[in-house]
Amino acid sequence: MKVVEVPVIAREEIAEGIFCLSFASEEIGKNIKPGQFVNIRIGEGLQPLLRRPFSISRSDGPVLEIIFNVVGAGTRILAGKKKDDILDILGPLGIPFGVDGEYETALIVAGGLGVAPFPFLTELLRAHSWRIETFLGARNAGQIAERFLENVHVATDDGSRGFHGTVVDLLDHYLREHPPERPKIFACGPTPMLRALTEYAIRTNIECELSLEGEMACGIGICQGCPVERVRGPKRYALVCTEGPTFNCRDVQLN
Amino acid sequence: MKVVEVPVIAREEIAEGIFCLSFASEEIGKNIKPGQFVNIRIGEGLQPLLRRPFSISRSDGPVLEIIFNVVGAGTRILAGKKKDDILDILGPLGIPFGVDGEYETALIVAGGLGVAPFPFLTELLRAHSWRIETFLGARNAGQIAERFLENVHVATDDGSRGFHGTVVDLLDHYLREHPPERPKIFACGPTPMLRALTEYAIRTNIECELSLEGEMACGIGICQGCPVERVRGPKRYALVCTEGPTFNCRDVQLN
Amino acid sequence: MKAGFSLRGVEFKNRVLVASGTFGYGDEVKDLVDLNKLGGIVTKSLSWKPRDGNPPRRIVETPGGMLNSIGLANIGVDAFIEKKLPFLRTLDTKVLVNIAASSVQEYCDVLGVLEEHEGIDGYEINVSCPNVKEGGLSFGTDCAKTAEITSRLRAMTEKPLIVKLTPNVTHISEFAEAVEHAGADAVSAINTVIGMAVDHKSRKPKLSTVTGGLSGPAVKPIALAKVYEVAQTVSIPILGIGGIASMEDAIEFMLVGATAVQVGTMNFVQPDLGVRIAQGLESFGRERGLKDLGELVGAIDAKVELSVLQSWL
Amino acid sequence: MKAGFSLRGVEFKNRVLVASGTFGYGDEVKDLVDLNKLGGIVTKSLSWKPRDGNPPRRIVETPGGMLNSIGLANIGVDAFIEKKLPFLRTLDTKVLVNIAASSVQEYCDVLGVLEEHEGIDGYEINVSCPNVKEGGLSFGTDCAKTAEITSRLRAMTEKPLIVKLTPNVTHISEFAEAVEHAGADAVSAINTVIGMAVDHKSRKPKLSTVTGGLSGPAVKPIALAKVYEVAQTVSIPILGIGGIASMEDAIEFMLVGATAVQVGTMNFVQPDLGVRIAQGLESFGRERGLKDLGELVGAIDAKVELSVLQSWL
Ligand SMILES: Cc1cc2nc3c(=O)[nH]c(=O)nc-3n(C[C@H](O)[C@H](O)[C@H](O)COP(=O)(O)OP(=O)(O)OC[C@H]3O[C@@H](n4cnc5c(N)ncnc54)[C@H](O)[C@@H]3O)c2cc1C
Ligand SMILES: Cc1cc2nc3c(=O)[nH]c(=O)nc-3n(C[C@H](O)[C@H](O)[C@H](O)COP(=O)(O)OP(=O)(O)OC[C@H]3O[C@@H](n4cnc5c(N)ncnc54)[C@H](O)[C@@H]3O)c2cc1C
Ligand SMILES: Cc1cc2nc3c(=O)[nH]c(=O)nc-3n(C[C@H](O)[C@H](O)[C@H](O)COP(=O)(O)O)c2cc1C
Ligand SMILES: Cc1cc2nc3c(=O)[nH]c(=O)nc-3n(C[C@H](O)[C@H](O)[C@H](O)COP(=O)(O)O)c2cc1C
Ligand code: FES
Ligand code: FES
Repeated sequence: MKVVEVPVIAREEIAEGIFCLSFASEEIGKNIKPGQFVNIRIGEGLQPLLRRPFSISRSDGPVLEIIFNVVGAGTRILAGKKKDDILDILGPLGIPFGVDGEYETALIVAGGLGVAPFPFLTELLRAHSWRIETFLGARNAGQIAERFLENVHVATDDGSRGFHGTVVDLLDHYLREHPPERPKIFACGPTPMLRALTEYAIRTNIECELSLEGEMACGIGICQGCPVERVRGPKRYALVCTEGPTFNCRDVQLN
Repeated sequence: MKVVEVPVIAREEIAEGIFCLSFASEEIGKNIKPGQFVNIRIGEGLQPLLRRPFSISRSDGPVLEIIFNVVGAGTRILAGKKKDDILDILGPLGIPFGVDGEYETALIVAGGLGVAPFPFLTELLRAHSWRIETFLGARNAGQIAERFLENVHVATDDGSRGFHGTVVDLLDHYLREHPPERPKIFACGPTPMLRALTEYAIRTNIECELSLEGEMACGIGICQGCPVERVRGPKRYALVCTEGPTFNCRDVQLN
Repeated sequence: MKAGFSLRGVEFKNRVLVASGTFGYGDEVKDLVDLNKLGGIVTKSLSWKPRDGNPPRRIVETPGGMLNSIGLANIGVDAFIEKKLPFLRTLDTKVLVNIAASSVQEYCDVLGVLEEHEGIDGYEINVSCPNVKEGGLSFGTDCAKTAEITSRLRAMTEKPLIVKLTPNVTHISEFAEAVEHAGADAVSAINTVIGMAVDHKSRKPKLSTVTGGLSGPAVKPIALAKVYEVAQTVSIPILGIGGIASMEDAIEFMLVGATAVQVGTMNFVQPDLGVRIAQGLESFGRERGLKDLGELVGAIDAKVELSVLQSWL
Repeated sequence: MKAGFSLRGVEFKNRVLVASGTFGYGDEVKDLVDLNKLGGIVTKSLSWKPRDGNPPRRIVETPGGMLNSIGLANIGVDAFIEKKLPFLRTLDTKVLVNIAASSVQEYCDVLGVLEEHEGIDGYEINVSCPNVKEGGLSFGTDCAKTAEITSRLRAMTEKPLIVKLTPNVTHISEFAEAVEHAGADAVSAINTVIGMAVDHKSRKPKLSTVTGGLSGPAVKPIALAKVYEVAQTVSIPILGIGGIASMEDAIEFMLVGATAVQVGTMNFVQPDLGVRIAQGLESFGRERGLKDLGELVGAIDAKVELSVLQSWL
């Protein structure tokens, strides 16, 4: 865990309204694992005041990438960053995806910008010789960011590409026809999607790890601002920033 | 008085740390007179929250120029504006310099960025066939912005150029050797300079008009935030934004 | 869709007013703003005699807000009637005159004179003024005095009487209740929050009066909490004020219980903001299929009874 | 140059501490911050039993600040002693344990347990807690209760006892006076300001508890005014808190009367800010030729007696 100030290497719009920023940090690059995130201070001023968390989307030695869309003031400013602008980055943070255990097939399920952490995870899974099937949901065809993913299946809300419906339904359809070998689901996306997926995973008895997003003030466990309700365990809440953002879907209660 | 949103035409660094921004507005350009100012909203956000006032430094039809140096957050952001960035400008505001009356010689006295309104004034005075002598004070030679001025005499605090001392002393020296014909002083600069100049003008019985600067919230007379103490008249305070920024030096008390 | 609201029979065409002290007497900005599109104009506070106001410096920008210490500089009630009211009378919007005073009697005197003139639609009473008899302590932090002012003025007028509450008290709802009982038709909340700024170089306070009043977006969360607290307590309408900078902000105030809102500090940045918000609300209401913007008032969906007013932070 | 200060015989190496609830128990950030360079660490508030805290959402960013409604989530005093204190003991900085409770007895119980353990340099008492016996009204807005807690705890410890005041009262100086008389060694000010945020789309409060506590740069002007008010009234030291984001901010608090400062919200943005400010103050003092940074305390040059606490805004 370090704070680094590093220049933007490149900024790219990789799909409709979806931006990719890359930067380099030896310290963060050598330690970070798929599923972990960084907390970025966007500008010195008051707006935004707090850092903003982003998953690392790809990692190539010291070179790291994030992808995001504009949802508020912070991401708007971030989208306007240019090569050589300085970013103040705190990371790596959080618990990475679990890739140990007797699994063979990775079922990656992403809704919208939930796709962010999966190029990085895909690389790792490939190195461990998993079979990978990737299910992407988006509002429409323009918003599919499928770079660096494997065996991509698409669902869109408006049917403009692939399956017309939710990504969880798509997954269900696919698995009915292609029963997976020792599967594990890795998922990230909007809460309603994660809730539906959790139900599905429990019903079909598939292991499933979620990466959660939620407001954070610090990202490092000092504010207690990012609770998620636990289903089991001694404490009522876990902190998304230090005990997550990745959680076994059976451990958390999404409200 | 209008609010316009117009693009930056050009940004230039005209002296050490002194920037010039130009933009065009028919509405403001056709009405504005030397000594008047505009109130600029620097960015949509919270920082800065309030508009910032700037004198118009030159006017060529619709094309207007301001010059400024970086003193805080607002001017820092302004200095970073580029061609085609949009400025939100409210103007023209305030009372212009008075150029009527039986005068022949203009003695322009400026300290630091107080030089801002004088290129515009110089043009008008020239059109009215005044003789113009300009006295510029600055910390050092690098900070003299003498563009578009006439008969420039320089004083620097460090003696790196021209007279070594204050601009008021320089004026005094000059006038002792060159007694002026029907003179009027036009001045703008830091308060201590304006105070010294007021004393001098009263002592030597020269007409003198000051352009004052001070914190403003609105620039249009609705906040009552910009008082300057009056020496005479029924009210104790005048508003710099609507009753100034130009004042007869005999009317105001600078604290 | 119904955009307006009424107060003691006076109809306001929409729910966006401009706040006292942030819009002069209206005439200063007539070239910039279509005044007839405002729900109403609240004048700068008027006192019996003209007031010079405080020495400079009166204004300091702070993070997300500003401090002011204007000292209620105003032209006094007579000059208002002579020089400002004739213009205000020509407008097709409601005019609320804000009154400030340093004794109960002065409040009555000012209102008494105003009552004799046409063109005033109601009064807003600024109680954040020093009570000279009590060593300068603010009326607005003294519940009994606030109620006394209200009932004295209530007896004098049939026009809408609005009392403007200060947030600088432990329980603002006590004050709201007191003025409701004393006959106020509405309360407005909030006035500025006491604050201070220091120049670390000169070691002097930035404001000539040491402390001043904080306003602007920085205080919006405080104002929302105060309006919410008041709305839980009284049934008279609330005019919500504090940091409003957008239509969304106005909706937030209505949801927590404000019948209408007043735009303050942000007028300095965008003098026509009130008009834009009023227009925005109108489109919003139509798009959402509302019959009356009043459906938003108090419509917050706050099931949780737990409020940190009574809980662990 | 002397950078530190002392409180009841405990020497703090410099005047910059980190505020309760904004720095965990210190160990969370040991890789990011050289903890030994802080003047002191104030722990997250501890209660008798562990507390889960409030449901999400607990955090909202606001203009220039943030709202929180953490609900004093903490591990409880026993787990603190077992799991956190051993690490804190290894540090070369002062450790102040902040105590929160819902009854006078609980304050005493927590302090009583802590008194039996080494490595605690003093206590900060968070009185912004709901008094369950009084329907949940905050102790911190009840002057008599605040004094009672202070004197009860005073009788139990010879260590520095600091009472942390809430700004959500009409006259904070009354509370400062009361705790001074009850034996507190210092006060800290301010805790968070009550505020609220609303999601205009869902019509719900953003925080699960409806209202929450406002902090960050937005509240700095309020905090400076409160510290100034307290400094005019009591002679015990004040720890100034509220929106501190730079060395200049720290100096401003000292000028208005704070003996030392605590960095809060801005730790979330820059965890080593406290260390940087401490170092900045040291260079500042040396460059200015000060013999003791204490020369800044209360050194504001406020000749004007007029304060809007007692004047027209
Ligand atoms: C561990 C983690 C990893 C993340 N990774 C990515 C990523 O790789 N790519 C990406 O685009 N986004 C990611 N997010 C979400 C991202 O942090 C938010 O979109 C961002 O903070 C919004 O900032 P803003 O200033 O633009 O919007 P704001 O103005 O702060 O908020 C705009 C809207 O977004 C919501 N929002 C704000 N912060 C969050 C948040 N942390 N999580 C969810 N919603 C939020 C607000 O409630 C509001 O409705 C991640 C969040 C977390 C917690
Ligand atoms: C009528 C008028 C015309 C002006 N014309 C020019 C001009 O042509 N060129 C130019 O460079 N500047 C001019 N100024 C000053 C300019 O407005 C300020 O420098 C600017 O507002 C500072 O903004 P900031 O955000 O960068 O600094 P801030 O962070 O707001 O302040 C930095 C420092 O500057 C001081 N300051 C802030 N506002 C003013 C102000 N209005 N006047 C004086 N000091 C201030 C502050 O007290 C502080 O010490 C003019 C001011 C007025 C009132
Ligand atoms: C410069 C200034 C002057 C003000 N003058 C008055 C006044 O004369 N009377 C009054 O009742 N309120 C006055 N106020 C308070 C505002 O009407 C309003 O209640 C407060 O600023 C909060 O709203 P805002 O955050 O939108 O500005 C003034 C506020 C400012 C900023
Ligand atoms: C997330 C958060 C949690 C806090 N928790 C506590 C707490 O447990 N006990 C306490 O006394 N103060 C707590 N505070 C208040 C701070 O210690 C501080 O008094 C306040 O935030 C003002 O300072 P700031 O503006 O620098 O943050 C908390 C503040 C925040 C933002
Ligand atoms: S974001 Fe601060 S504890 Fe998780
Ligand atoms: S700046 Fe508002 S009245 Fe002059």
